[in-house]
Amino acid sequence: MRKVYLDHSATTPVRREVAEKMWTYLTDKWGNPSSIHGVGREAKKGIEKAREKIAALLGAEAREIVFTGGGTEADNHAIIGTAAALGGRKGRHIITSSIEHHAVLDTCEYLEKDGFEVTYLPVTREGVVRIEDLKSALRKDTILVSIMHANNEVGTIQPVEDIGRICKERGILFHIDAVQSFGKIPVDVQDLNVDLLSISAHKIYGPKGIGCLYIRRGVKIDNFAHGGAQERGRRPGTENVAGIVGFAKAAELAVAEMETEAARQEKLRDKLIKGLQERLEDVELNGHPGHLRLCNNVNMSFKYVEGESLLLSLDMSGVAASSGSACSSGSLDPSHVLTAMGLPLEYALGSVRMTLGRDNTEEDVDYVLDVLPDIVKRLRNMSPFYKTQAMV
Amino acid sequence: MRKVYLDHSATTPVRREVAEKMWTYLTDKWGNPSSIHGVGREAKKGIEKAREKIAALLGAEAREIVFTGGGTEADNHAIIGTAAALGGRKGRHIITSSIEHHAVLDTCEYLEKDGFEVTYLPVTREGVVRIEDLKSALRKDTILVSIMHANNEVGTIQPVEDIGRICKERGILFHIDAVQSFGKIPVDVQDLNVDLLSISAHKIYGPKGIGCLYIRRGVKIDNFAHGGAQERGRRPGTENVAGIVGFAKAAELAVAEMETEAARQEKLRDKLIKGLQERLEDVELNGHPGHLRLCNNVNMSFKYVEGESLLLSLDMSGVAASSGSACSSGSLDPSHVLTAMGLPLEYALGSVRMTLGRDNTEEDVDYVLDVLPDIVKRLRNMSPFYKTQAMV
Amino acid sequence: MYSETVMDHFTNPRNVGEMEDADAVAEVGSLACGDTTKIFLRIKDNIIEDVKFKTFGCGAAIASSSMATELVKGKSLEEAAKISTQDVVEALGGLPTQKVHCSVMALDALRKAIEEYNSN
Amino acid sequence: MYSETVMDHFTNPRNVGEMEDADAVAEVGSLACGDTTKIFLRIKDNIIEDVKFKTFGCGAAIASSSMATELVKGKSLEEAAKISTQDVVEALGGLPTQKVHCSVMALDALRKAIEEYNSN
Ligand SMILES: Cc1ncc(COP(=O)(O)O)c(C=O)c1O
Ligand SMILES: Cc1ncc(COP(=O)(O)O)c(C=O)c1O
Repeated sequence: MRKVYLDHSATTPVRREVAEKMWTYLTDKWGNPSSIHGVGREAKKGIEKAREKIAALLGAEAREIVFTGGGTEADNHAIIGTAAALGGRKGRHIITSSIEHHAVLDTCEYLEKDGFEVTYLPVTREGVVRIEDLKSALRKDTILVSIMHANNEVGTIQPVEDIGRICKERGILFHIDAVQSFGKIPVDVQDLNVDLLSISAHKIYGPKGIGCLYIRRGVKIDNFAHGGAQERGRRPGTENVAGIVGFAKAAELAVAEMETEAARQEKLRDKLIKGLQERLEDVELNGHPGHLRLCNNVNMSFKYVEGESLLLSLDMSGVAASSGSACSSGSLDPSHVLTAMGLPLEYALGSVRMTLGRDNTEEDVDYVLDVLPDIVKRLRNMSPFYKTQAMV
Repeated sequence: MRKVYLDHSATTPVRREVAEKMWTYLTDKWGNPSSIHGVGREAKKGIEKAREKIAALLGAEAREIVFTGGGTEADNHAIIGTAAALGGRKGRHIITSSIEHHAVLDTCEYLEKDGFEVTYLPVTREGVVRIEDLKSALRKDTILVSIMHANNEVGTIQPVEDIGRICKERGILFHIDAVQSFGKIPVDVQDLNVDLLSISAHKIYGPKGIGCLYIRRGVKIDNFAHGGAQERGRRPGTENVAGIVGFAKAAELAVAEMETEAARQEKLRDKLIKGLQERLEDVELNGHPGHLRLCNNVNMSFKYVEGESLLLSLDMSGVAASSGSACSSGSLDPSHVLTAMGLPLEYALGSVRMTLGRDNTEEDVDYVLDVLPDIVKRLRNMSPFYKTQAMV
Repeated sequence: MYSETVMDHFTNPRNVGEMEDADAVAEVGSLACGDTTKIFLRIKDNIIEDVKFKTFGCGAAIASSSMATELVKGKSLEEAAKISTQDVVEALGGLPTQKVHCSVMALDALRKAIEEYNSN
Repeated sequence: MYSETVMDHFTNPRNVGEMEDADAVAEVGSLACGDTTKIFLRIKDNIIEDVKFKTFGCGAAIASSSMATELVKGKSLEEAAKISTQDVVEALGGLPTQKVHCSVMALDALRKAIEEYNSN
């Protein structure tokens, strides 16, 4: 049976070049970067080169990059670090959107319990934050705006440049969760006017458990964890050296191939979307239909069908997809993103996310177009909501 | 030139078996454990098996193990999680020792700024916490005792069983930082009467950037980070799958070989200590001289010599050692551990830590005994404090 | 995640469909809960001669409906009403803890249909 | 971490030792600061004819003492007093930022020795 992996927004296979780089740092250059002897200095050199590489790709300086244990830690660090640094002095109001990843949403909710006020901006039916909504939410005591660059479920790209400009004018810190956008669209911290920006390696063919937070020079936020003096005193704990060098390698390759890959995946994406729309009725494309959509994201709803049973059937046909974000799959609640976009429940429950990657081919898309419609029809015929044409 | 690595308490080389296991999970089973499709389920199986393995080695249940981004995060999670859960209700007093790792000390200091009171227990000249001191520090509002199992600088083993019993009697949560002890001496959560226990993989020939926190069933502490529902909702973020399976493999091998390795290293350790004491004057062994010392720890002070220049000279002779904990090397302050033990400044400044590992041989020890005395003599001859026998 | 039996009943659900001349019909659940099951029964001399179901729901829900309908077929109404969630889950070779609640729907619908049949 | 020149001066420090008949001697630093350097000067006709040092300190401190003594040898007292930390660090091919402060000791001791010599 053909195997088609269409869940690249959940995680990606580690590239061979990346795994090999990591192997070197696991088996050969395994020292502790904080040690002053030769074994340690080799490891130190590895992480400092990696830092420079990633900084350059973001238009940042090496000293502005802090390695973290992934995207979630970077988001927590940015938001809690800002709240701790400014909450006592400047204010206790934070603005984010209602379609953020749980790493941002749950952190904001945690701060609400701690006496912070959070405004969750609504989005349009296409999943885009409106600048007017942001403007009217801004307050004198707003200390942070945290908006994702591209959404993980529906792939919508947010107007982060404009948001960055507004925040800069008012002297409010701006954080971007760029976990899904980095490597797919340009991410330049100068263009974006951003103070804090999160990335995660495993979304760009790097290893899981490593990411980074960009902290603009001069921006003073508190540490998230406490301990040793690693990362210039900003993130304690012995560095995940193999992960860091693997991350940098993955980032380098992703950015180098970005333009050609994005164009290629966009074609596959549009073919898949159009193909499904042609083959099935009562189908809805979720997210933005045009230029504000990530090159690799297909998120569609099939009325009368429940998402998990659709995924399960796809899996049995060799197609790996997901429903909402991977970590909340298994729950029966409709996705908070689709709900915020105002999708009716019968569509929200029947959504499936298919996210393309560098390993996908046109044959993969043809295969999905071949198997998915039959699965949907089969499940619809089982559904008490669907008016069957013929009795089964 | 011979290369002798004597810094195993800073970090260890990743074992081949571990690196190979990781390779499989980087290149083949690279799925997201939260995904419901086949690729994800493979990864999920890997981490759940790893969890069972590590739990069994600790005498714990699988559900009591939470994987973290290393020992530092586990320590932060244990202490801040307890403070957040109990600080509002039960009390705001914490007891720890003055010779803890910075991951514990700095976290306690952070909590002090937040209104918690912390008692830092003194230690004996050998670096051991006194039970009487603990008892008299206990208060009605004490919510947590955090004591390390074995010290990272001088290798002293603490009376954690007794401390655990006392805490249990009084219903106070007890956390052990077992980062240095696990794999060298038995660590069983039932024997130790412990509620929370931290381990780190890179100290036992596993990868850096992964560790775990044992949380006894029924013990309710707050999360450290916020986001997805991974690790039964206790530690969000896509799991470092390759790191986790590597960690479990390393732990399994370390415990299997523990008894024979410990006996072998103990002999090397004693030969090294005695050899240096015989060859040099004004030498002090730091830590416990007998059964309360880790099998692999040699920490000695050479009067009239400054630690960094000694390390540098050793490094140039191919010997990798350290001074205090790796992360604070480079600072000129004497180690907080040696200071707490009451070591005079002239000894504290001239300390060097040599920590043995499974790759060290008797020839390694002979080599160090060959080169180290000459280095000390050379540096002493440069020292204005040392009464030279002859002019240089 | 799911046992082989679950996957078998999910892929090849038994008794799926509708019944034009059912003696009893009942539906439980709603879109708002995310799960819905409709049960159709043909009853003769107190025996469930035939049963059909339609389910909107996850894999566990569909497999449970399939298994529950298999278990009640040919049984008396009293016997059928006694079948428990436990029985269905066991017959399926187990279900993930967080999915057990999805297996109750078919039985609920079945009991509702029997009740209505009896009260007519 | 350290440049090749630093490592060379650390391993083979020039002018290390004491001087029995020094014209000027000075010591700066203390155990409490972790670093100490003692400088011995032989001065003739306002020229530093010979210089020796002893240092208790890190690699940077030892290498800086060695380099500083090299730089002042043969210089007049006025020229010697003008040598800056910057000069020593540059001659060493640079030092890690957090280590620059270790390089001032030798010059401090040297200036102190010159001052004392002049005030006698
Ligand atoms: C938008 C977004 N933010 C944050 C994260 C969290 O990243 P990580 O899994 O590396 O913790 C993810 C992915 O899970 C994501 O898609
Ligand atoms: C006693 C002790 N606790 C905690 C840590 C921190 O562990 P990690 O480096 O994995 O964060 C270390 C080692 O650095 C240690 O020796």
